[in-house]
Amino acid sequence: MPVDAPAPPHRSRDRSFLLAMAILGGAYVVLIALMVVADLASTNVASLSAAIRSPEIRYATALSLASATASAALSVVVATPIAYLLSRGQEGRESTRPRARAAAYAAVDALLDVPIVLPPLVVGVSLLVLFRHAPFSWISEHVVYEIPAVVLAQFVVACALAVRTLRATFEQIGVRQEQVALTLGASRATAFWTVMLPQARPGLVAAATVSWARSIGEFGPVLVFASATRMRTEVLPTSVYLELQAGNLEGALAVSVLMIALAAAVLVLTRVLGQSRLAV
Amino acid sequence: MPVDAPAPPHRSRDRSFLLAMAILGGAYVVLIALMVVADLASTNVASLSAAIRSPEIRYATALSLASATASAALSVVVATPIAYLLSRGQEGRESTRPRARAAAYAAVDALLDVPIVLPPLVVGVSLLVLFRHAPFSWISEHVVYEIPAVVLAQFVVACALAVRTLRATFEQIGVRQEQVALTLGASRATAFWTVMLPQARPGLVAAATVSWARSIGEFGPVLVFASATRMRTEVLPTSVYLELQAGNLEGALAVSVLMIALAAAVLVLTRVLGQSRLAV
Amino acid sequence: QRPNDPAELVVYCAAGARPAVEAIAQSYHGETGVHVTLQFGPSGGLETQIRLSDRGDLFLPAAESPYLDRTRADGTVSTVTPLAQQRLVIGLAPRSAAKIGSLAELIDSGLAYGLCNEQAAAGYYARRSLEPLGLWKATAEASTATLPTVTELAEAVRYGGRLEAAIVWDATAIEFGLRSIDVPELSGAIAKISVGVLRSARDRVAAERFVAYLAAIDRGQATFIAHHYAGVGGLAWRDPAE
Amino acid sequence: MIEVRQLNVVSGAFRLVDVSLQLEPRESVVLMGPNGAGKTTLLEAICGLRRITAGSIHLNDRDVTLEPPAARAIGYVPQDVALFTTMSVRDNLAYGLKVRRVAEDTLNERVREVAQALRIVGLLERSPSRLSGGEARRVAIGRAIAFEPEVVLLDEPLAGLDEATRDEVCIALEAMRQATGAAVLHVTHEPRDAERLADRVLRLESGQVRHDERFVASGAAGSDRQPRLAKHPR
Amino acid sequence: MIEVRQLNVVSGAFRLVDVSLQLEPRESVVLMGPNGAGKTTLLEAICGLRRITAGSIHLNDRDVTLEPPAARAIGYVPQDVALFTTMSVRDNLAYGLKVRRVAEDTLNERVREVAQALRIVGLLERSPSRLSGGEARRVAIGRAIAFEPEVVLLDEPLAGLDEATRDEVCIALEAMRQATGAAVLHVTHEPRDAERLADRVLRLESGQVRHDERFVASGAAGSDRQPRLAKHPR
Ligand SMILES: Nc1ncnc2c1ncn2[C@@H]1O[C@H](COP(=O)(O)OP(=O)(O)OP(=O)(O)O)[C@@H](O)[C@H]1O
Ligand SMILES: Nc1ncnc2c1ncn2[C@@H]1O[C@H](COP(=O)(O)OP(=O)(O)OP(=O)(O)O)[C@@H](O)[C@H]1O
Ligand SMILES: [Mg+2]
Ligand SMILES: [Mg+2]
Repeated sequence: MPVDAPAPPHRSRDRSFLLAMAILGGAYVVLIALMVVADLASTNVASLSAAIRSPEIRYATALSLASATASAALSVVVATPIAYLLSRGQEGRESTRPRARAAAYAAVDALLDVPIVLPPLVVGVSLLVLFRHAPFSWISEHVVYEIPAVVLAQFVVACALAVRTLRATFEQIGVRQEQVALTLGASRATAFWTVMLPQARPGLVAAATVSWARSIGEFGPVLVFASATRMRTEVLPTSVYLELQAGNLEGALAVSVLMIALAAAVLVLTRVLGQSRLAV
Repeated sequence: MPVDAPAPPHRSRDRSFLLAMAILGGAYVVLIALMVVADLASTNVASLSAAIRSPEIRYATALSLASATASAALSVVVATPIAYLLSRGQEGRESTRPRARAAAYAAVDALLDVPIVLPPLVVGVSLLVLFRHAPFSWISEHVVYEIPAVVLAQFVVACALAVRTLRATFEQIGVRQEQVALTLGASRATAFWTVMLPQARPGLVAAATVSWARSIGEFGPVLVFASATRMRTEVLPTSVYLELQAGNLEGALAVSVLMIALAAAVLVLTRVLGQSRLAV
Repeated sequence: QRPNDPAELVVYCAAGARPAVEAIAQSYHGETGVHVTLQFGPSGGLETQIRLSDRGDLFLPAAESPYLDRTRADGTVSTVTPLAQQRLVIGLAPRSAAKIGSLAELIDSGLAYGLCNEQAAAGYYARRSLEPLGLWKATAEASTATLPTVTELAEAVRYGGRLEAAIVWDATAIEFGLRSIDVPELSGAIAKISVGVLRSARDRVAAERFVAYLAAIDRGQATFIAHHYAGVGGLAWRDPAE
Repeated sequence: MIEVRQLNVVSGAFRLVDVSLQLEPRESVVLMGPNGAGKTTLLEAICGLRRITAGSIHLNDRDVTLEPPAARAIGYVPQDVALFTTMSVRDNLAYGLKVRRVAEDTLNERVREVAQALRIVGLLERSPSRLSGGEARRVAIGRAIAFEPEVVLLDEPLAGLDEATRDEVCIALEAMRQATGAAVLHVTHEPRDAERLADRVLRLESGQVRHDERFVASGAAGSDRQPRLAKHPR
Repeated sequence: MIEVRQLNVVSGAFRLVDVSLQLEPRESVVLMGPNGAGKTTLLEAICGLRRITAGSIHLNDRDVTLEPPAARAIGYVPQDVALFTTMSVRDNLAYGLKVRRVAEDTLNERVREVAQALRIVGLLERSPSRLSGGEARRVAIGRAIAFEPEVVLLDEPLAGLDEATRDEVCIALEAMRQATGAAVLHVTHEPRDAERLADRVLRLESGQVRHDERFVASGAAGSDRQPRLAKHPR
């Protein structure tokens, strides 16, 4: 019963599979590209240069970049232990109280989706409400409507996204190399830093990217929790909103295009730097 | 030179490492929990039951669930080929034109962050602009301000998040098993379905979760592109927005709490079902 | 759209005006059988939607200026009919014991207060009325925060904890349970709420009919007044279709 | 039948240069050579898993140089085992049959046969992740031969097997070859295995393949394979 | 010195029941047994990678049953090699020294020594991902012995090595044992290796460890290790 399929169908089937994938995926890429083109077409050079020359926009740009970077860094730092503990904790199924443990995990898991599920304004309102109460109220004066509020508002949502990404990554990585590192005398911390994290590199990059991108685009929570005070807590999405309120579509799209360009520059640059370090 | 570290430090170092991780991660989890508590404390049973009894809210709930599910399904279906092609394409580094290829990948990569970076309202505006032009304008009447717009607005952002998550997953998975499947006579499509996707399970779950959660929480693009028309395109985040605008904070938070409860129920249920299937 | 059915009207309505307008739309449906579809959002966002979608019949933003001024200037909106009016006041947090009689007192008191961004109607009117008095700069500089919409501002004063006062519409202040204080500096800051008929309106007669209903002293305007707005006077409801 | 002509493969700093070899149907050839000689690289190239820079590969008189791996219908046991981690052992064994849409009955029977021959019946419902090294290796062998390929490439198939199992697996492989008339190319480091399994032994050294004189004699003398070879004169 | 007393390990349906064994310092013992007998399970339990349900493990007269793996300072060569994929071969070799904060000079010298003994000097700057099977195995051995542990567990360390390399690795392992006085427990299926490396051979079968009479004799006679053993009468 030697089964020998004829040759040509294989290659053409493979091609049509890849083609189908490329079409399905390409459709989305094209859609996004068209959206960008549509934005570009609906603004003009005058609005763009006006945006770039405006000191308010410059301030917002600087604040956006700085706060998104802070928020992304914080997100990755906080999301990593959460994701690691969640992914490794579940493997120890031979636990003494598996039911209780599973329930605790499910609860934490559901909680971690809350910032993604909550409508943006509500995230901001929740933060406001939270900062009316001790111990948060003690520092409320230095946070609410100030720059820390910008970072915090971005962080709350970005971190949840980072957790999701990193958790999938850690679950994908086997424990084997970590185990061997332990036998070689590494403490769990050392094994984590030297063996686990390097393996998780693609996931860390993705988590950093997604939380940075989300932070720079974040609007609702920032609006409510940090306000839109010009030259103080105004970030680029706020500028866009204000331009829209002012009926200035060209201006709003100009700022949006600026954001896209900035983000693309930063993300491509980071990737290139990261890649070249990797390519050694 | 036999190096023999004394025993006790090891165990306590491991403990303090895990403790440090738990504290760092736990802080965020507690922050989210407190936000939920703050929301709960600021609403009341009357508002909650009013929300549940309101036909508008019921309609919005149904539409939210349906549209988020559609958008998440669509996101995973579209994000999978994109993420797969991006992750596998980059491995073929022995390409004939590596420079051009790398540039193309970087461009697509940057493009895929655009929906995350763009402020929410601008995503909606971009879609509106897009649907003024052919070929989209041909179907504009059945999309803009209608239910398909809700799904599309959610999908555009959710899919970008799904791509990020899945890409990290696929990059983590080696090609080895796929290769063996090919030698056994599987076409690339079969190898993908039978060997690759099952390995990517944690990533697929994460991508579905994150895109569902994002979709159900999505507000800005839906507001602009699908409008906020009661009993037609109103989804739960829109309800929250309208309640907030009417000065009804209790009502807004009641709807938010409803959303959290719904999302948690759906996500935990899916997870439990998924887990039990896995446990076989 | 179906020609013979009772026509459906699409109205872009500022989210802040929803309670009043929704009630009016409902009673209009009850009296005439015409279904009014309300699309809510921030006024500037609605303006963009109108420009980009070329659809809909009426535009009812948070204030006539600057939204209807702009859209009328470029022909997006033709006739504009005033429906109600509101004025800027100082809204104080309900728990606040502060005694404020004027804007100057507010600035001097050191209370944390908020303003609206001038791109929104409330900010626009505040600046327009304070600038001639030479008070705008001082008011803006002493403020703690600026929010892009008046409702978020009012919400922040009521619940937020850090803001104790804000310059908001009187109707908003009442709606959000703030203590509304009239101050002499803002006495001129009165904004009309008006509705404009859009160029894209397919059935102008139907659109004008609802405008008449909205403006009728015993119909739409009465509801606005019930929602704490001030009236603008006018005629009682007489259905032009009859 | 396997024929490799002037094959060139580049893998980083390593290259195979102008490697040629030929196997008749039913022939069992052992490929030996030091670590890093390129044995695995060569096998992967024959499977279609490596881009080749020059040369050609013919299977059963068909030029498959440009064919995708699936079209080559080779039973390949990778050195690193590489079981499908998300399937049961049974599904691993059945994989080659399933993708060929073999009928359910035939498939089940064939899986049972193979599992019995390789003594892994007890593992059928297990997940591969917790198998012992030797168990995993046997599953990999079973997966490669279950669909009765006409060309079989085995990369150190006996490594990690205990003595008794090694005997049984040798018998199973021999039986498979008898039944299907497959050409089999083994890689091994074990002279004993070479002696036992091989009609001929090839050595891969510094990128060149040559007959191993030691084994050609003993292999030819020590087996009853020569007659069968004659029946299939290429 | 390794002493395992009444060890019980559960791994799914498989269990090791009351396994005991004892190695003197400098003793080299080979552990044999059929596939799936539990050899790897036993080694992992000694390393601290398996939760044990009963029994105790003593290394150099210290009870390490509850110690984490790092505190046991065992040189372990896993059967599945499991090199650190994100480090160069050099960093793999140096890992055990680095975590012990060994001075840069000593570390470099030690890595060079080990690499020379195992003939992998040429691979030092490579990434492990593209190594051949035999090369990877040697790196795993080097990684386990570079930090000169007093207890060494080798799970089929010679599998996949060519004949010449096998000799050299045996010599290197022997030299290491001479230099450090480590107790070495090898797992292998190869009687030849057992004969060559072992002072004693243990057999793990149906969960029980027993001396293998065949090898006890030959091992004792065929090596000059008995005197050395006598010097360390436990
Ligand atoms: N990217 C690379 N850069 C440098 N050398 C490489 C690269 N990829 C593979 N090699 C080398 O190619 C050689 C051939 O590898 P291969 O796996 O084919 O050897 P092998 O004959 O199967 O050895 P073994 O008996 O150990 O399995 C090895 O020395 C390996 O290190
Ligand atoms: N979760 C499990 N369920 C059932 N059996 C298991 C499980 N985990 C391990 N086993 C079995 O335990 C046995 C011991 O495995 P181990 O790897 O220790 O064997 P080994 O002696 O090292 O064999 P080899 O010589 O093949 O390496 C194997 O038969 C394995 O299939
Ligand atoms: Mg090899
Ligand atoms: Mg084993």
